[in-house]
Amino acid sequence: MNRRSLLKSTTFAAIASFALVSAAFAENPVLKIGFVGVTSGPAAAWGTSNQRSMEARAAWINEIGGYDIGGTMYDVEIVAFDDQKDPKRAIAGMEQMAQAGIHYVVGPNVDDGAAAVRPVAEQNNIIYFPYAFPKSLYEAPASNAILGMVANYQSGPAIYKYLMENNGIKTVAFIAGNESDPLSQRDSGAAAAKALGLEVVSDTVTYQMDTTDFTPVMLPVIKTSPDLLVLSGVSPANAPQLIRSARELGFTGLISTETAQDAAVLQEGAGDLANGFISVGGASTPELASDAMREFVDRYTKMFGEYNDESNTKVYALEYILATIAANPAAMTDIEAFKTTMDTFEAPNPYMVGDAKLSYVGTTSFGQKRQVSVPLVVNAYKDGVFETLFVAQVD
Amino acid sequence: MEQILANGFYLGAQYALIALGLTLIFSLMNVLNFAHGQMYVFGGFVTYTVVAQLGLPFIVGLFASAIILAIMGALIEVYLFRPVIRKSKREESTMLLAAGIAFFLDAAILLLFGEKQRGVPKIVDGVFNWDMRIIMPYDRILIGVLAIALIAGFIAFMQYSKAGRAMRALAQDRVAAQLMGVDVDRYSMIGFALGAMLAGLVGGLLVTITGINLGMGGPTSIKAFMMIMIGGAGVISGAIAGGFILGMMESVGLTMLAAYGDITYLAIFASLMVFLAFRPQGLMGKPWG
Amino acid sequence: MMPILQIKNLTKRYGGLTANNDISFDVAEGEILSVIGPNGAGKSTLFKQIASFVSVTSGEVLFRGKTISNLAPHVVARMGVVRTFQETTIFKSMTVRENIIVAHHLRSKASLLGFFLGSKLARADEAAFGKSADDIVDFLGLEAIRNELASNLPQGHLRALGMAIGLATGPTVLLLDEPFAGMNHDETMKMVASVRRLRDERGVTVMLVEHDMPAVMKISDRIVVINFGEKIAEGTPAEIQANPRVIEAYLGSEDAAIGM
Amino acid sequence: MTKTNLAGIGVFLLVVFVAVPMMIAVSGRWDFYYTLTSVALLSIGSAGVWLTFYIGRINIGQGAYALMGGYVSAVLMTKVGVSFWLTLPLAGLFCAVISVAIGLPILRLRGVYFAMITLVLTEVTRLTALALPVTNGAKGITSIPLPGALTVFGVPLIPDFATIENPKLAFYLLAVTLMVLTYAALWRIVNSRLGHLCRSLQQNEELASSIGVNTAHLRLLAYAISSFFGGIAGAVFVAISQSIYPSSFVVTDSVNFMLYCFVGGLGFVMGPMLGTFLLYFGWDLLSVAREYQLLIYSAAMIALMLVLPNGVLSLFDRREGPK
Repeated sequence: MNRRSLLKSTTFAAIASFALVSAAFAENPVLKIGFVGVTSGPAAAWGTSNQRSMEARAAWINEIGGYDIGGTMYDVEIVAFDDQKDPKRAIAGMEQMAQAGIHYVVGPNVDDGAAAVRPVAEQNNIIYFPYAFPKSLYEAPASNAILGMVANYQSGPAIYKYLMENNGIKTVAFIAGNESDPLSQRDSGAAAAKALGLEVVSDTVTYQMDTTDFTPVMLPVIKTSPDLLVLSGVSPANAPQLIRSARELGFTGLISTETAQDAAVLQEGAGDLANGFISVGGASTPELASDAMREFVDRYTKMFGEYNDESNTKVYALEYILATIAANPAAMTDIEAFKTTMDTFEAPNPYMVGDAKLSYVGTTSFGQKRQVSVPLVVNAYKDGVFETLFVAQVD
Repeated sequence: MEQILANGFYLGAQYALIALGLTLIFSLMNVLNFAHGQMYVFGGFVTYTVVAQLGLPFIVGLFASAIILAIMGALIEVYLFRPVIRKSKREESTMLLAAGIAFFLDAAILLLFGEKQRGVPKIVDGVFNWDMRIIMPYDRILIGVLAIALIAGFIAFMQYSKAGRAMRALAQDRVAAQLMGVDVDRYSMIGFALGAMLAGLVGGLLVTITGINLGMGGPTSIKAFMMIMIGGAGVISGAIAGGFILGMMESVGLTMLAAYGDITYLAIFASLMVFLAFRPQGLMGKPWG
Repeated sequence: MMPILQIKNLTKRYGGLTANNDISFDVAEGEILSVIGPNGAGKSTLFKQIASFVSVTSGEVLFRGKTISNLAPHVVARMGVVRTFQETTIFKSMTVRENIIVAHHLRSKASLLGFFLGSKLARADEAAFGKSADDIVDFLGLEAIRNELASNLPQGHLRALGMAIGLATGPTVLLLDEPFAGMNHDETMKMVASVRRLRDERGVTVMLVEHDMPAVMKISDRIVVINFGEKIAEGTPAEIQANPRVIEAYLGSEDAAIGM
Repeated sequence: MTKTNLAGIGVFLLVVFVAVPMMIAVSGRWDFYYTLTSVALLSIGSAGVWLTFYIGRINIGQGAYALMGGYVSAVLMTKVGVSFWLTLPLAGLFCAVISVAIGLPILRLRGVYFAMITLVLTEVTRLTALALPVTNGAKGITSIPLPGALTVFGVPLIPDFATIENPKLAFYLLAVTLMVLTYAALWRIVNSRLGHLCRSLQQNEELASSIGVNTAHLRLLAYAISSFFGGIAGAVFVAISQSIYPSSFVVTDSVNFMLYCFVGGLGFVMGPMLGTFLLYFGWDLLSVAREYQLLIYSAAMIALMLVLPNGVLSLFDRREGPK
């Protein structure tokens, strides 16, 4: 599919969804769910995959007649706000959500934005689902944020442990971009690795997010010849280049990250060199994906021209919001009811084969259930697709 | 050490090429083109589309980038910068225009090419390995050589062609050049087109190595600004020197300071500030531009 | 009586290039002294050195016996040695009157904070400056263009405005850089009269650099001649006109005749 | 001051302090409070940038001072326990002092040279915040308390923000008050001798020093005032978001501050305020255009530049004439 038709289909999809939404007004009541995240600029990929997965899912729900909450069919409308990765804008976005009477918001995508919107969310009774890892967001007294994915301090140890047992790794090196999110993830990752008894041979090398050539950055790391190279909090844009530089410098060990990646981007940017690259994903690998997941991917691809594997993880937040409200219709406007329901909530996971469940977790990490339980699917990239390495659960 | 120098040299060659286009536009029109990085990104995406989506040879992609960006540059000069420069009281006003164009191109790139990182498959396989002392993939060597050839070609063009000489005269003294019969409007347009074309060419070249994404624009512009400041704004030899120096600084600095971790870039930028504070004209520029 | 300005062995080198070499002369209080010389003789550099806009390589300039070389230009101005500019250097987007008022900076008694808060002293200053500016406008015959934007003025008026700006600082010594350039005969004569009145009525010592020989001969008490960065003569207009070295210097150059 | 001026100021004060809260109450658009608060705070920052433009320097470094001010306030509040109200002037003063140290070498530069070095300064400040222990590095400072009560000599002036029913309104009033004070100061500066001297610097530094102006001193003064404003703006933002990260103010913010000044007009005291309002509010309103938001925003900016290259306020400039 070329760019031109992508543009066409995007435009068409936008118009179609708009028409759909406005047509739907006449029939079903509308449940608005917000999204505040970054959909322009350097980090656009993060928010875009997020927003699109929500819009694809919403369009799907509306097409089949709405979402059943307490016997009433609701159409779902996604209200999106681009915060340009600026925490000050993110606050404005959250204010807009409050203005629109929205109580459930997905995002923001980064640490500083997630921290900045907290006062607004708490004042306006908004539950939000950040993709940011600082524990203070989820630990009491904070109670309105729910982590929308698996944190790196949860997935990291699992990956390291698996690799210690299966590949016999003994040394590990970390490399991170010099921004808050990656640096924090590097620090917690290194701490976790040490706790597991791994030797951390390098954890001081950083790079500017706008680096175009990573060879000079990578050189000192490769010289320490670690068994495992961890790309902490790496953005999908930088991952292929980092991998390529490392491999071209003759690095033969394992490379992993704890963030979600996109197979097509890896293929284009690093080709065969990316083979064996370990990352964390949702459940679109063929062994795990249910029919619903396949249909979701299919619809997403039709709507936006191209799928993004990062959306595997990001489809869950909306599903959790809707399912939890369905479990307790009072939660639609009352977030305290939502919080109460969270403690006991359980529903089947529609996107995964087998009897996986949707539920809230995080007691171990945060002392309260403030995290969605998504399967921790650890993938390895191979020739353009991800293969499941192992699956774990967070508690 | 050889590896560090080789990296620095390669990095310098690509940086210098980016800085050349920017400094050309600056010297001709005294415009700091904030959109330079976006033009570079646009060029990269054009090559990507031609090569990866349409399946045409790499060289076709490069030509397409060069031509499309040259046309874009000419149009931007004629229809945007020229009227604003004419009407504006303070020449800094062009900075707002340039920033607006940068945002516009960012938006256009997002709509046309999407938000994802893009890259084209390696054009040459294999890695040159000199006894583990210098490791350099062949495609990097090829791109490095192409970049240096382009720089040489550009210098030759500025030195020996009629248009090049006219532009140099224009850069030295606008009024004098006008009196000498240089068609200022025409050569401003050609100069801008040439600058944009260079940006597009680098984008096309590098998409094979580093790939391209819409976020690269702004930071690339800023890096290019730094290079021309190091070398001296508006001086062609200065831009080349600035590119190579920044390339070496990153390569050497990153290795030397690796142990100190997070402060590597802080040290690089802070020393740059100190350098500029005490030698504002850069290495080869005239004081006060 | 001690000379108000003493120029002692002033030398300026730019790299290997010598702009001025070992120039010495004195300026007496209340006199009008001109510095002349063919193009590129080093007059302008000398001027900038005296006003301390350019550092000296060796030698020094004394003002009332104290050295003023290598001080910041604004410090020298504050001591009372003020220059005007060869180019049309004025504050372009202010009116003539605003230009002159701003130039009263040296005479402010109130502090900047005082001005910000509008203190009594500051208001008194403002009033005094306004009046003084009007006086200067009248003095130089600029009434017609008082509220004209400086960027709209013709060449001749710009020179006068440049002088008005210098005058507004209340200088002891005023250094005029080519005050008659670009003026026609009538304008020049008016300006010559103004400069003389400046000295006669306000007691300002005037030193000027000029090419217009008839005007120089008419206005000067004494003249210093410079060629190739060296002083070749010093004396009254009559002495200078008769000096063979001066005649040679001027005939040897392509510059205008000395006006004999 | 003329009567029309006075009337204009009266109307302006009435609008920001009475009409806006009333309109928000009537329309129920509570989210505008934050947007307008942001506009007010950002316009304090751009007032500073405008002042550096006024001495003839292109300042792309205001983000650095906003970040510094934010950190000073955050660190003092969380680590020392100082009241927000005291940290506010301290944040400004800290920035002013730092800016003098930085300004000493760099203010000698002009044009793009100064612009570039200030741009680099923004990045240096971000990296410093990442590296320093006192700023808590990459993890930022979170859970900063809301501004407490302010009592002077036992007289309660401002209640504790945590107990206020509508902190949005409180922050709005705080921001707008600071903005009014800033622009009053700016107006006074421009219309007093200080402003005339700044203008003389902008137009010709050599001539200015020939009339005895200590140009270096004056430049430092203007830059320090500018940075003071930046620090204040940053500190209040921290109080609103109750958190600060090294990325809270970045190069983009520095560039935006500069653009706000251009859009409003470099020749007008109210220019930066209007520019901030138009660009910031405009962006928010354009969010209905979804993926075309940036396209429309930037196209409008380009069009504005083509039609009014000297800023929006040049529309009302009587001195403007056909050139």
